[in-house]
Amino acid sequence: MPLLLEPSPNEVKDKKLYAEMGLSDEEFNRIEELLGRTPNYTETGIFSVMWSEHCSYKKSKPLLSKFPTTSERVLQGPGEGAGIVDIGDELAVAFKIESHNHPSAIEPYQGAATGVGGILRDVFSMGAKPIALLNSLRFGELNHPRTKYLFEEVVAGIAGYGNCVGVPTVGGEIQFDDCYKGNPLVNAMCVGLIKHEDIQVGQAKGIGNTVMYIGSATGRDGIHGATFASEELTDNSAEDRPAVQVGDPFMEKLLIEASLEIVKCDALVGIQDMGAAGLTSSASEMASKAGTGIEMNLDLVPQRERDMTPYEMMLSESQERMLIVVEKGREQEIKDIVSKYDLEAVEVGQVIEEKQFRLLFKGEIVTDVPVDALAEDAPVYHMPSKKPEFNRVSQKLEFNDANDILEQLLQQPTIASKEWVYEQYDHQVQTNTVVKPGSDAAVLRVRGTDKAIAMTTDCNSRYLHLDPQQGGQIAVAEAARNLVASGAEPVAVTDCLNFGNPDKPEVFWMMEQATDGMAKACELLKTPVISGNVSLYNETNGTSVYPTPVIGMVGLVHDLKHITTQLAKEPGDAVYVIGETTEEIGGSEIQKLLSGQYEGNCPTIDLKTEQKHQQQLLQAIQAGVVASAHDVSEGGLAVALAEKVMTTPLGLTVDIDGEDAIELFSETQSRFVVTVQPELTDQFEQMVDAVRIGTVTNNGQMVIKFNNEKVVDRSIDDLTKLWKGAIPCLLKSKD
Amino acid sequence: MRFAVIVFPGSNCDTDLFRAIEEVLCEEVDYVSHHETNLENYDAVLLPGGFSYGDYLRSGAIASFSNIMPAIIDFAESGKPILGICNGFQVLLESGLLPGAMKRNEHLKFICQTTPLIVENNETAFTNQYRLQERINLPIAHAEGNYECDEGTLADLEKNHQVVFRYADNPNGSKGDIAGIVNERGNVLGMMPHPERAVEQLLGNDDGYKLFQSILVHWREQHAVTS
Amino acid sequence: MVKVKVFVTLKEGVLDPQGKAVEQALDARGFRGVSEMRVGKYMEFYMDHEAAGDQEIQNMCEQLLANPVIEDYRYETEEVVSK
Amino acid sequence: MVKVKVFVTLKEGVLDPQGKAVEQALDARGFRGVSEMRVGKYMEFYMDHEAAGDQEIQNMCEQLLANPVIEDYRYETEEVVSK
Ligand SMILES: Nc1ncnc2c1ncn2[C@@H]1O[C@H](COP(=O)(O)OP(=O)(O)O)[C@@H](O)[C@H]1O
Ligand SMILES: [Mg+2]
Repeated sequence: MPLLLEPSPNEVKDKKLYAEMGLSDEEFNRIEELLGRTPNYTETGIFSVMWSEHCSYKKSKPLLSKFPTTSERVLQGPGEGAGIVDIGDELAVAFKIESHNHPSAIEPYQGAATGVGGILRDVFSMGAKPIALLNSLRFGELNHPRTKYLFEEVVAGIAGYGNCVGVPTVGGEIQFDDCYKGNPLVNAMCVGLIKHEDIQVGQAKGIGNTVMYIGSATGRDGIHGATFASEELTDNSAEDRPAVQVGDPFMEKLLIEASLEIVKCDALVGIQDMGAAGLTSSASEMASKAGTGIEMNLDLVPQRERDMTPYEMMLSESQERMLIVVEKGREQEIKDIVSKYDLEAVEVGQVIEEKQFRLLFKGEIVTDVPVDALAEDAPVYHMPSKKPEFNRVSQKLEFNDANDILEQLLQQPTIASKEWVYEQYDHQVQTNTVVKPGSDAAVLRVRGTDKAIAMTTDCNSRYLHLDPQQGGQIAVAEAARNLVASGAEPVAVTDCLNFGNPDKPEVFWMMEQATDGMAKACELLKTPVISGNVSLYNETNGTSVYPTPVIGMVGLVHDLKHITTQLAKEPGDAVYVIGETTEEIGGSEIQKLLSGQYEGNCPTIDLKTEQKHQQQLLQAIQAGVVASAHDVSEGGLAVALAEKVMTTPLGLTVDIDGEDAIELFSETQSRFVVTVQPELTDQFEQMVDAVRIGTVTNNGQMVIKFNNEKVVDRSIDDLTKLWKGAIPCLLKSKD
Repeated sequence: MRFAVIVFPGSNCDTDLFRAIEEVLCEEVDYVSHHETNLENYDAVLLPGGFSYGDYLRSGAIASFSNIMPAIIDFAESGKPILGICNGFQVLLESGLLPGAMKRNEHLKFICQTTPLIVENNETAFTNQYRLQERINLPIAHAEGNYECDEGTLADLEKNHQVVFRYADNPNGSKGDIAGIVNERGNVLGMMPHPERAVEQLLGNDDGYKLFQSILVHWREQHAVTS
Repeated sequence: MVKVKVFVTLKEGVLDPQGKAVEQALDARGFRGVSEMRVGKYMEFYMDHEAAGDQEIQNMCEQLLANPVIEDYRYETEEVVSK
Repeated sequence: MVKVKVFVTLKEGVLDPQGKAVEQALDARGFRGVSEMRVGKYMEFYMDHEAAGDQEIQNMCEQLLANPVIEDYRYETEEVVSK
C-alpha cells in the first residue's frame, strides 16, 4: 500500500517537509490552527499549492484591488476563468491572459503549448467559443544558441497547439532583451465569443449534485507546477521539475466541442477547467464559490499511471481535464453528449453540505479540510517596498547618417518584421480574420452583425525598467492606441503581471508603481481590467527580469466599414502626424543601438493628451476620412513611417521640422501617423489636431527631409528586405 | 445541389467549408460525421482541413480508416465529385484515392500565408470557371504539404493532366510544384491550398469562389443532360 | 507478452527534409563527419503472445504504422515474461 | 565507416498522445491486444570511424538528437566496410 510510504503528519512537521513544498513556518502553523491538528502529507501538499502565489495571489492581491473593474459593458469581472464584456446584439466576448514562463524556460515547446491549452480552457469553461489566440513573448538577445532554441521552440509550441485546435493565433508581441535570457516570458491570451444566455460560472451548487471528470487521465505530470511557478529559477530547475506536462491539442479540440455542447444542457450546474493545481484548485474553488463542500473518491479518478498516491493525483497538472457539477440523476445526459466526441464523463464525487473538502482513497479519508481554509483563508501579505536607486543621467547620442540608423533600427529584432513567427501560426482558421497579424491590432468580424472586435497585447518593459509608474501607464495607453488605429473603441483589459521576486522590496516597489500607473490609465481610458494573471519570481540566479505587466486589450469596431490598417493606401494621399514630437530617448531603440543600454528617463505620458488624440482619431476613422492609421512606438517616427509603406509598391516623401535629427527616432508618446485621401483633408483637419508632413508617392522611395535637408532616402524594397530578413538571418547565423 | 462536409475528430476547417457552401455558394450542405456509413443523398463530398486524430502518426492516416471511408470510396467509384482540402487531401492520399504521399515541409515549419498558384487544368469538375494557366492566390496553412511520389507516378500525373494546381513559388518543397491533383477519372481532387478561406472580399480574397462555382456548374450541366 | 519494436524510415531515394536539417544542425554545432542522416519513427508496444504473429505484425505495419508509398519498415520481437 | 542507430523515446511517465492515438486506431482497425504503445524517433546515419566515439555520440544525442528533459535515448553502432 503506497500510502503507507508517505511521511506521517509528525514527520511533515518535524522534518519541515512543508518547506520543500513552498510553505513557510508561519503558514504551516496557521494551517495547524485552521485544522486544529497537524495536516497529513496530502493535505500539506494541497495547502501548499492553494496557498502558492500562483493560486492565492497572496502577495499581489493588495495591488490588484487598485484596478477599475466595472463599466456598463462588464458582465463578468475578475474572479472567474475569464472576464466577459458585452458587445451588444446579445453577444459578449470573454478573454484572459496567462503566463507559462517557468515551464517554457525548462521545456520551451511543451511549456508554450500547454500555456495555450490552459488559457483556452479558461475561456471555454465560461461557455465561450474560443475565436482567437494572442501571445506576448520575451527572450534574451538573439545572439545566444540557447535563446535561439527557446525562441524557435516556443513559437513552434504555440503553433503546434493553436493550429491543431483550430483557433487562429492572430496577434502578439515580442521583445528581446538580455534580462530575459534565463527566464523567458511566455504569456498566452485567448478571446472567446459567447451569447449572454450561455455564460457559465464555476460553482458547485446544490447539495447532492454529482461531480464529474472529463478529459485526459491523470498522470504524474507537473506535480507542484503551481509551486514551481512561485519560485525562482536556478541552474537546478530542470532537475526540480518532475515529469514535464505534455499537451494533447487533439484532446483539447474534443474537449472544446464537448464543453460547448454541455453548457447548452440545463443539467449542468458548474464547469471549471483543471489549471494550475489541477483537481485540487478546480474542486475546492467551485465549492468555495458556492458555499458548499465537495467529497471525491480518488479511486474513481481516471489514471494514466499505476499506483498513484492521493498526493500525486491532487497535485498533478496533467493537461486537458475539466471538472463539472451536474444535477443529480442527470449524469447520463452529460455522458451521452461527451460520448459523441469519443470522450468519457466519470462520476468522481458529490457536492456536500458541510463546507469540507474531503477525499477518499481505498476506503479511507485521506483529506478532510475546510474548503474556506484553502481559498478564503489563504494568507495575504503586504510586502515591504523600497524605491531602488535610479541613475537619471543619460549619454548624449550622436550619429552621422540617418539612413544608416534607420536601416539598423529596422533590423533590431524587437522592431524587425515578425513574419517568421506569425507565418507559423494559422491565423485564418474559422474565417473571421479581417486584419491579419502585421498591423497594429488583429481584427475579427463578428458573424451575424456588422461589428468586429480588435485585439492586441502590449508592454514596453524598457520604459518600466526606467520608470514603472510611467511605463505602466504607457503599456495601457499603447494597447489602446493600437486598437484605435484599427478603428476600434477600446473596451477592456486583461493583464499579466510578470515581475521578479516580490520578497525584494525594490521589486515590490516596482510592482506597486507599475500597477498604479496601469490603474490610472485604465481609469482614464475607460478600459476596466476584467481578468488577469500574476507571474512572480521571474529571476535567474538572483537577477530579475524587467517589470513586464503585459496588457491584453480588446476593442469593439462598431461597423465593419471602420476597420483601418496601418499600410498606406494610394499615391497622392496626404500624410499626417498626430501628436508633437520631443526628444525622448530614454528606453528607446536608438538609445540601445547607440549606447548599448537603457538609461535616463523614459518617455513621459500625459493621459489627457493621450485620450484626446485617441478620441479625435477614432472619430475621424468612424466618419470615414482616414485611409490608414498607425501608432508611433519603438523606433519613433522614422520607423513608423517606414512601417506604413514597407511591403507595398508605394513610397513616401515627408518634410519635418525640429531641433535635432535624433527626434526622428524619439519615442515620444501619444502619436499616430495617418494618411488621408486628398479630397478629405479639409474634413480631417477639422476633426483632428494633426500636422501634414508629406505625401504618399508611387516611386517606391522613402524620403525624409528634416529642416529642409534630405536625411533619409532609401528604396522601400531594400528597407523591406532588411526588415523582413533580420530575424531569419539572426537565427541562421552561427554564434 | 447537396454537399456533405465530412467531420473527423480533429477536423477544424469543417465549419469554414460549410459556411462557404451555405452562405456564399448558397447551396444545401450537411455535416456528416465520420461515424456514418452512407452518402447516398449527396451530390458532392468535401473533406475539410484540420488535424484529424491530431495528425498523429501521419497526417490523415488514422482518419483514412474511419467508418465513413468505404462510403467515400463508393462515392468516388460512382463518379461523383469529391474534394479534399489540406488534411482532406492527406486523407485521400492515405486512403489510396489519390496517388502519392505527403512529407513534412522542406523547411519543417508550419506555413500560413497566401500563395500564388497556376491553374494547370481547367477542364475538371472543380476548375471549369478558371482560365487555363490563370494565376490565382489562395491561402495555405500546413506543416505537411510536401508532395512525394515516384517518377513513374509523376510522369503519369503530368501525361494525364492530373496536376490541377501548381505553386508559382513552391513554398514547401513539393515535387513538381504540385499543389493539387485529380484522380484519372477527374472526379476526386486533393489540394493543399484552402479555397474556402478565399470566398469573400471582406477577408481580402475571393479567388477560391470559382472553385465551388465550378462544382455547381458542372453538376448543373450533368443534371440538365440527364433530366 | 511479446514486446514489439517497429522502425519506420523513408524509402531510399525519397528526400528526407528532417534528416537533412538534423545533419546541418549537427554540423553547425561542430559535430563533423556525419552523413546520410535519416530520421524515422520508432514504435514500441506489447502484444498478447497469441496475437503477435509475423503476419499480424506485418499487416499492422502495412496498413497503419508505415505508409508503403514512401516508407519502409522493419520490426523486432522479443518474448517478455510480464510487462 | 560506422553506422549509428539512435532510438529516442519519451521518458516514462511523460504523456504520449501519439502512442495513445495509434493504439486506439489499431484497435478500431481490428488489431486487438496491443498495449502500451509508445511512439518515438529513430535515426540512422554514418560517421567517420575516428569520430564515432561513445562520448561524441552521447554528446550528439544529448545536445541535439534527443531532448533530455522529456526523452530518453539509446544507440547502437555497427562497423561497416563502406557505406
Ligand atoms: N493581474 C490581474 N489583474 C486582474 N485580475 C487578475 C489578475 N490576476 C489574476 N486575476 C484574476 O484572478 C482570478 C484568478 O486567477 P487565476 O488563478 O489565474 O485563474 P485560473 O484559476 O483560471 O488559473 C481570475 O479571475 C483572474 O482574472
Ligand atoms: Mg502599434
